[in-house]
Amino acid sequence: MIAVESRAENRALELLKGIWRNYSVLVVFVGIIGICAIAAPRFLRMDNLLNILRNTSTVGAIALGMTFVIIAGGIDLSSGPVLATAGAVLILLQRMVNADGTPAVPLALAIVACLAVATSFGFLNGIIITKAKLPPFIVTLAVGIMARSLVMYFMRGATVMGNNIPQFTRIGNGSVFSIPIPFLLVVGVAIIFHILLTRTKFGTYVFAVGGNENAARYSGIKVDRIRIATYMIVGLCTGMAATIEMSRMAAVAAATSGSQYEFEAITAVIVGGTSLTGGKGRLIGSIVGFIILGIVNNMMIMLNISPYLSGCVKGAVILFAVLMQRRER
Amino acid sequence: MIAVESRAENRALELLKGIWRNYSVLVVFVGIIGICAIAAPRFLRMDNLLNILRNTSTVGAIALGMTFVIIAGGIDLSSGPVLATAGAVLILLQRMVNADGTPAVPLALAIVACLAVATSFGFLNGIIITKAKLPPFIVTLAVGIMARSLVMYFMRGATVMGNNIPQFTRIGNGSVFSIPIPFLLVVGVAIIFHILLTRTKFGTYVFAVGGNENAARYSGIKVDRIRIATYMIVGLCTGMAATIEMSRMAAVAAATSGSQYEFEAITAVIVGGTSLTGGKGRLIGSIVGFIILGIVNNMMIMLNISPYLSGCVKGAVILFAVLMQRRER
Amino acid sequence: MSNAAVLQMKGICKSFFGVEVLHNVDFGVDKGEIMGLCGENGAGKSTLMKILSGIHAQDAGEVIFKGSVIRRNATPLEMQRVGVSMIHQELILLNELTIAQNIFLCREPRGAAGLINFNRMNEDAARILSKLGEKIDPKRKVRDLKIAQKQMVEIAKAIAFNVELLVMDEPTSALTGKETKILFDLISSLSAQGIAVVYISHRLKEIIDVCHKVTVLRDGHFVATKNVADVTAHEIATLMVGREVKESKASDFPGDPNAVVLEVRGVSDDLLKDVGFKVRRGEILGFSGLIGAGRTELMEVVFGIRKPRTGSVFIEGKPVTIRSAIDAIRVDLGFVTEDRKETGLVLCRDIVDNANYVSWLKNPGMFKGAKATMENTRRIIDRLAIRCSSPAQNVSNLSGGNQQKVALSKWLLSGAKVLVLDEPTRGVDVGARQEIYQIIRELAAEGVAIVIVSSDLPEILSICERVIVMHEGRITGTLNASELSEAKVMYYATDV
Amino acid sequence: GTGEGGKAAAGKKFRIAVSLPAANNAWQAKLLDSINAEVAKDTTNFEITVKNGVDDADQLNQMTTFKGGGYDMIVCLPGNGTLMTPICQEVYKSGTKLMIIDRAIEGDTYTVFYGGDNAQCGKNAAKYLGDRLKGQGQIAILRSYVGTPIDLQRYNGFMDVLKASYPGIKVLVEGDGEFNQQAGLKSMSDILPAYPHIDAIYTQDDEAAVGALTAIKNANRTDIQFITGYGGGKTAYKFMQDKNPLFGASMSYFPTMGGRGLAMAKQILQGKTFPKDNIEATVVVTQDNVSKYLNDAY
Ligand SMILES: Nc1ncnc2c1ncn2[C@@H]1O[C@H](COP(=O)(O)OP(=O)(O)OP(=O)(O)O)[C@@H](O)[C@H]1O
Ligand SMILES: Nc1ncnc2c1ncn2[C@@H]1O[C@H](COP(=O)(O)OP(=O)(O)OP(=O)(O)O)[C@@H](O)[C@H]1O
Ligand SMILES: [Mg+2]
Ligand SMILES: [Mg+2]
Repeated sequence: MIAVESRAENRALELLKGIWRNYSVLVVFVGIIGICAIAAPRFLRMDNLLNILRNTSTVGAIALGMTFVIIAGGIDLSSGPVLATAGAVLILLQRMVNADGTPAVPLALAIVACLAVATSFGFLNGIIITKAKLPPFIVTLAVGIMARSLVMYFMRGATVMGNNIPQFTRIGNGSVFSIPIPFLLVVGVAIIFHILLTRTKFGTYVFAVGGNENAARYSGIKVDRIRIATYMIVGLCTGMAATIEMSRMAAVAAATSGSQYEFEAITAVIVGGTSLTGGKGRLIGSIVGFIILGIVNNMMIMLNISPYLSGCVKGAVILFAVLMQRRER
Repeated sequence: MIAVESRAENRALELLKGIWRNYSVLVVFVGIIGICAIAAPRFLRMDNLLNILRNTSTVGAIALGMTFVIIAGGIDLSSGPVLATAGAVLILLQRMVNADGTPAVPLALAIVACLAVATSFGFLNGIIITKAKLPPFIVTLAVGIMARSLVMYFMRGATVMGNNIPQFTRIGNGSVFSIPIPFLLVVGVAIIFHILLTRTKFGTYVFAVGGNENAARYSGIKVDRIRIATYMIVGLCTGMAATIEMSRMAAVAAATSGSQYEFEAITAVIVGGTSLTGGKGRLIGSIVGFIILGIVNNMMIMLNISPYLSGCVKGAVILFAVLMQRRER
Repeated sequence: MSNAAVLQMKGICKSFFGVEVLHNVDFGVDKGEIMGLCGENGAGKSTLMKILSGIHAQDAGEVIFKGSVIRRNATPLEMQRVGVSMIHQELILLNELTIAQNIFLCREPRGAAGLINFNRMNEDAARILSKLGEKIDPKRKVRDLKIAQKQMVEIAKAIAFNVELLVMDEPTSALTGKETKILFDLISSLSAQGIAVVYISHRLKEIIDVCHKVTVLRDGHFVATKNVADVTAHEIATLMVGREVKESKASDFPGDPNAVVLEVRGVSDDLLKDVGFKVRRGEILGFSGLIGAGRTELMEVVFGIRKPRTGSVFIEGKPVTIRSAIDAIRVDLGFVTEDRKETGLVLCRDIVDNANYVSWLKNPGMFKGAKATMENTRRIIDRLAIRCSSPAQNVSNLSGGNQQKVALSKWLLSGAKVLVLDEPTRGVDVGARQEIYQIIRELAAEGVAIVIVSSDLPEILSICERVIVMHEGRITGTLNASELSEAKVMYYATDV
Repeated sequence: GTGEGGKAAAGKKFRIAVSLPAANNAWQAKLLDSINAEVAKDTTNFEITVKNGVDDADQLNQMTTFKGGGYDMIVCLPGNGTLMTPICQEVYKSGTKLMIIDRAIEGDTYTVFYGGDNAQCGKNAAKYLGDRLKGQGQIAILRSYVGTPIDLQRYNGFMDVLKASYPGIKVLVEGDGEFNQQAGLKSMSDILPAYPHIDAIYTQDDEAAVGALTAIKNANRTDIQFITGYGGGKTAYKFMQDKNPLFGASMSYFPTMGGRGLAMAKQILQGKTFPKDNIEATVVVTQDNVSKYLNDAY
């Protein structure tokens, strides 16, 4: 009798443990939301929540791509400057007008150019890292410094206004069924990426390359191509982030656009449970990760915490979230 | 005959290869100096060279400690904010005066306090990383954010002037036999550290922990203690950097002191040939690394390169230096 | 027990993640005794010894060493201090340190001012190594060593200090006859000095040759301890597996000698000198030789991992260019590498992934096809009898032998026409080894050409229909199964 | 002096070194432009080197390099006035003429100062806000890199007057606009849901103000009467030109002071004399007078 009972108990415990292991990031997430709701009742208002989703979309888009790079054992420190560069291309194309005042370049084409520029930077990163066999940390840092410098040079450091037309600004500021369009875009991409990562061969190879590069190579996987592809993915995502960001303001600031976004994105990915050593990770974790970061920023304002102290709170929440993550094993 | 000759040739080749393998960073270094001397004749003036050495001392001090952390397989992203915090302690103690205008706290004591604070931050980083088993990247990032926030809070964000007395400012600005004192300090510490790393058990264990943590553990090494010690070393070095920096300026800026120094230091270490994957590295490389970075900054001025483009040059030099490094194997 | 007992382990239990891998195991060794420890892959041999050496803590039971109870959470260093030393199954050397540094890790001789006395350390290291018949410079980095040399360093490390109990977990799996002989002489002399030795091996002949007693584990349970004099290898195998194990000897290749699938011609590089060979449909071809003879290197050239100076490869008579693994896979070559940890498996991924990488590459389409993948995986787990809790188990948690089977499964699922197996049974137990041999024979019967590189002579003798022997990058002899003997192979391998 | 005039006549050029902080925002970029424009005006009599420092330490290094460079005058816009004080003292004591632009250093060890008055502009803003709100209401503040010297001057100037003269006005919350539109937008969009009633917003930068306006527009808020900016941003000025009622005023702080300062430096070398401290007039730019200042905008 007793043995049977304790077995049933054990099974329940195992089940709980299983849930915790697979969904700990979600549990932490719900916990944080609960704490926030108690601390600041206005936090749970729909407009506030939607606002958080809108604000985190840019970093969120980058975090999605960053997840691939990190799982494959890499890192991308160039995202912020690349966002500025691609954004500058978008704004410069988009603001060109014909003599009669109509846009000279169709908006869609300008966006495609923006995505292409960002993806090319990813390609560049990937090529240098794989062909010259240099560490990703330093390569992407250097490429980032160079990209920022280039955009500053070509724009003389200034903030340039785009053509403030509704079709354009709607991308970043609009809503569909009151859900912010940028968040819908991010969710859409996230779903595609989730399938890519878990259901396709490419996804498995990304894990393999991050887990054991040699074994992947001996199994016939084109390690370099997979690597390069992950950097192109984060590039594409950065281009998407650039489109959202530019469209929200219809302007690009050469010096500040996207600054520090790479760290926000990496933090989101790690908070989401993906390991920097490569070979394992989950996209859903990254999504929760960037939303947690957005909530933290929002709560500083909600609770009117001294701007000096906001860093303390933020650091503590990051540590707490990662700590909860790690307990899984 | 022919066989013998080709053997001799081979041996010469092997010798050259050996030199290259062990001293490639020095070869690159001499190359860069040569290029600079040709591009800007004023570069080789003694006062300019000494000036570079003085300017790089702060980042250099951090890079020395960072070498230990990186060899042990870690990373420290909190150095900049820790420098500000420790510096604030130094300045606040150092500026306290008695009623008669003499310093209330002996300078030496203030410096010891500064070093102790910085070392404690290292200890904190190490404890969290080893005991909670969290990734160093995120722990030190979070601790850095929190340290910056704390110093901002306690100093209300302000820039505080210290007591501008010669004993104090001499540390950063003085020279002995026309060699800058800060550089002498860094060289002194570098020699001690070189012995520590290559001639003592501790040094061997640092390599072991970074090379294969399990192997180290199975061999009986107290892995956690070694890890913590490396973070304390980089903390101590950051304290030293804080002393130099504060003494040069006789003031501390809560918001900006030391900002981005961690990246400069990490870049210097990598440019010097130490691998971010841990387990190998050389202190001499890091020294050459930070001097190369200093030369790059100096050359921007010498060659009057557009400030917007300086990032391009810097990024390119970093890539070039690392590329030369990697060719070794 | 006799009062000469050095070690007694009583009622040891241990679980990982709720799975019990040791169940109430008793184990003991006397002073100067050489105790064999046998069991199938995953039986718990390594785990038991890791508990002894302070790496794992047991869940229940006690360890008594030299009469005193060892505290449950003793560290590796504490166990070393009381005189327990262990050679681990997986090499745990530090690649970036020198040989001497590795041997003396944690016990460096101190000199002036507390600094390490490198001169003494290097001299001592050289002395210990020469005792093992190795003349490598102790100042060399371990990174540059070959796997057998690494194994010797590992052994040197274990015997460098005063030990009273030495545990050797499959020390010979990477060694050939010559080194093995040296090692056995060493073990005997240690035993004569009163040092107890626990010797784990899947090569039962070695157990019979060197051990006094043997303890058999099965599935985490203690089965029996026997005097070696009282048992045969066959009986040990039966105890381990719990049923009869049949061994067999190969005969000459019976198939069509003209149906050459793979031909390699004139491969030369720094080590290899004009090497070539042919293998036919359904043939099992062996490569034998001493360590460093260049067999692995030759196979890596064939598989496109390494670029030779000269050489060409023909598949079914047609020349092919193989520049990378994927090219080799396209012409239906398969390659089970000798180092499963480094090049064979992605340890942090599960069995499903590791078993399917190649078949995914070969099949068209972007998606993995969850159902087909799962079926394949289950089929291969059954066929190879891979012991695991589920196909979704991480490969890193499998025992060595089971890992080897997973490494093999990748190529079985991809349908290779030529399968190169480099040390295919390194660390695999007798039962599983016979299973693998059986699978190899079945594959050959299906028409797959098999190339086996092995340093295990009995293995070569029992399965290969033809054997090529290499010495220092050259082929020195080719023998058919009917003319095969250990002596002949050794004759060509040493090239006297 | 006459000696220096003679030097130019003898065919030797006056050498000036200009040390600036990082050109990492639109204001600094425009300042650099205006300085470069001034440099281009007279290259026969003047040889001018212009450098941006990466950070404070870098600017210190630059100043040290300049100190030994044999320049006739060093012009310094200190990224952090307090931190640059010791080196400025050294330069001044070494006999080289030293002009400080924009941000004051501690003490009086400089030849001449030319700059704006951040604290005064903050005070102007408080007065403008207080008067328009008739001393009653709730406001939000967007600061500019909290804790940096400029932020503190602009913030403290504002708060001093607000506390002293308009006790009926309550500061609800402070965000950080970080001198750019994106940060202004994000910060304000976090503030709006948390505070259902806000009467007005004080921002310490025009770019951040523009971002904040976008957030207000997106949130469809009607309670906010107006927002004030700071600096002289083109986009902000466009709002005022278009008579957008939401954009109340912008406190003038023009980057063209760089060019004007350098012009003054040249004249000093050529012998003209000026007072030690020269402060640009502070203006509250509104819809009514914005057309006068379009050329100063960045
Ligand atoms: N760290 C671990 N975590 C989880 N499971 C483990 C761990 N170590 C061992 N196991 C499991 O414990 C069981 C016993 O493993 P062990 O390595 O002791 O076997 P073994 O007898 O040495 O086998 P082999 O002959 O293959 O080396 C195996 O099923 C293995 O999967
Ligand atoms: N004399 C040597 N000096 C240095 N490296 C060698 C030497 N001989 C072989 N190697 C290298 O060692 C590696 C493994 O050796 P190799 O493939 O030649 O041996 P093998 O016959 O497969 O024996 P085993 O795999 O048992 O060591 C190869 O990559 C080869 O390049
Ligand atoms: Mg084992
Ligand atoms: Mg081999």
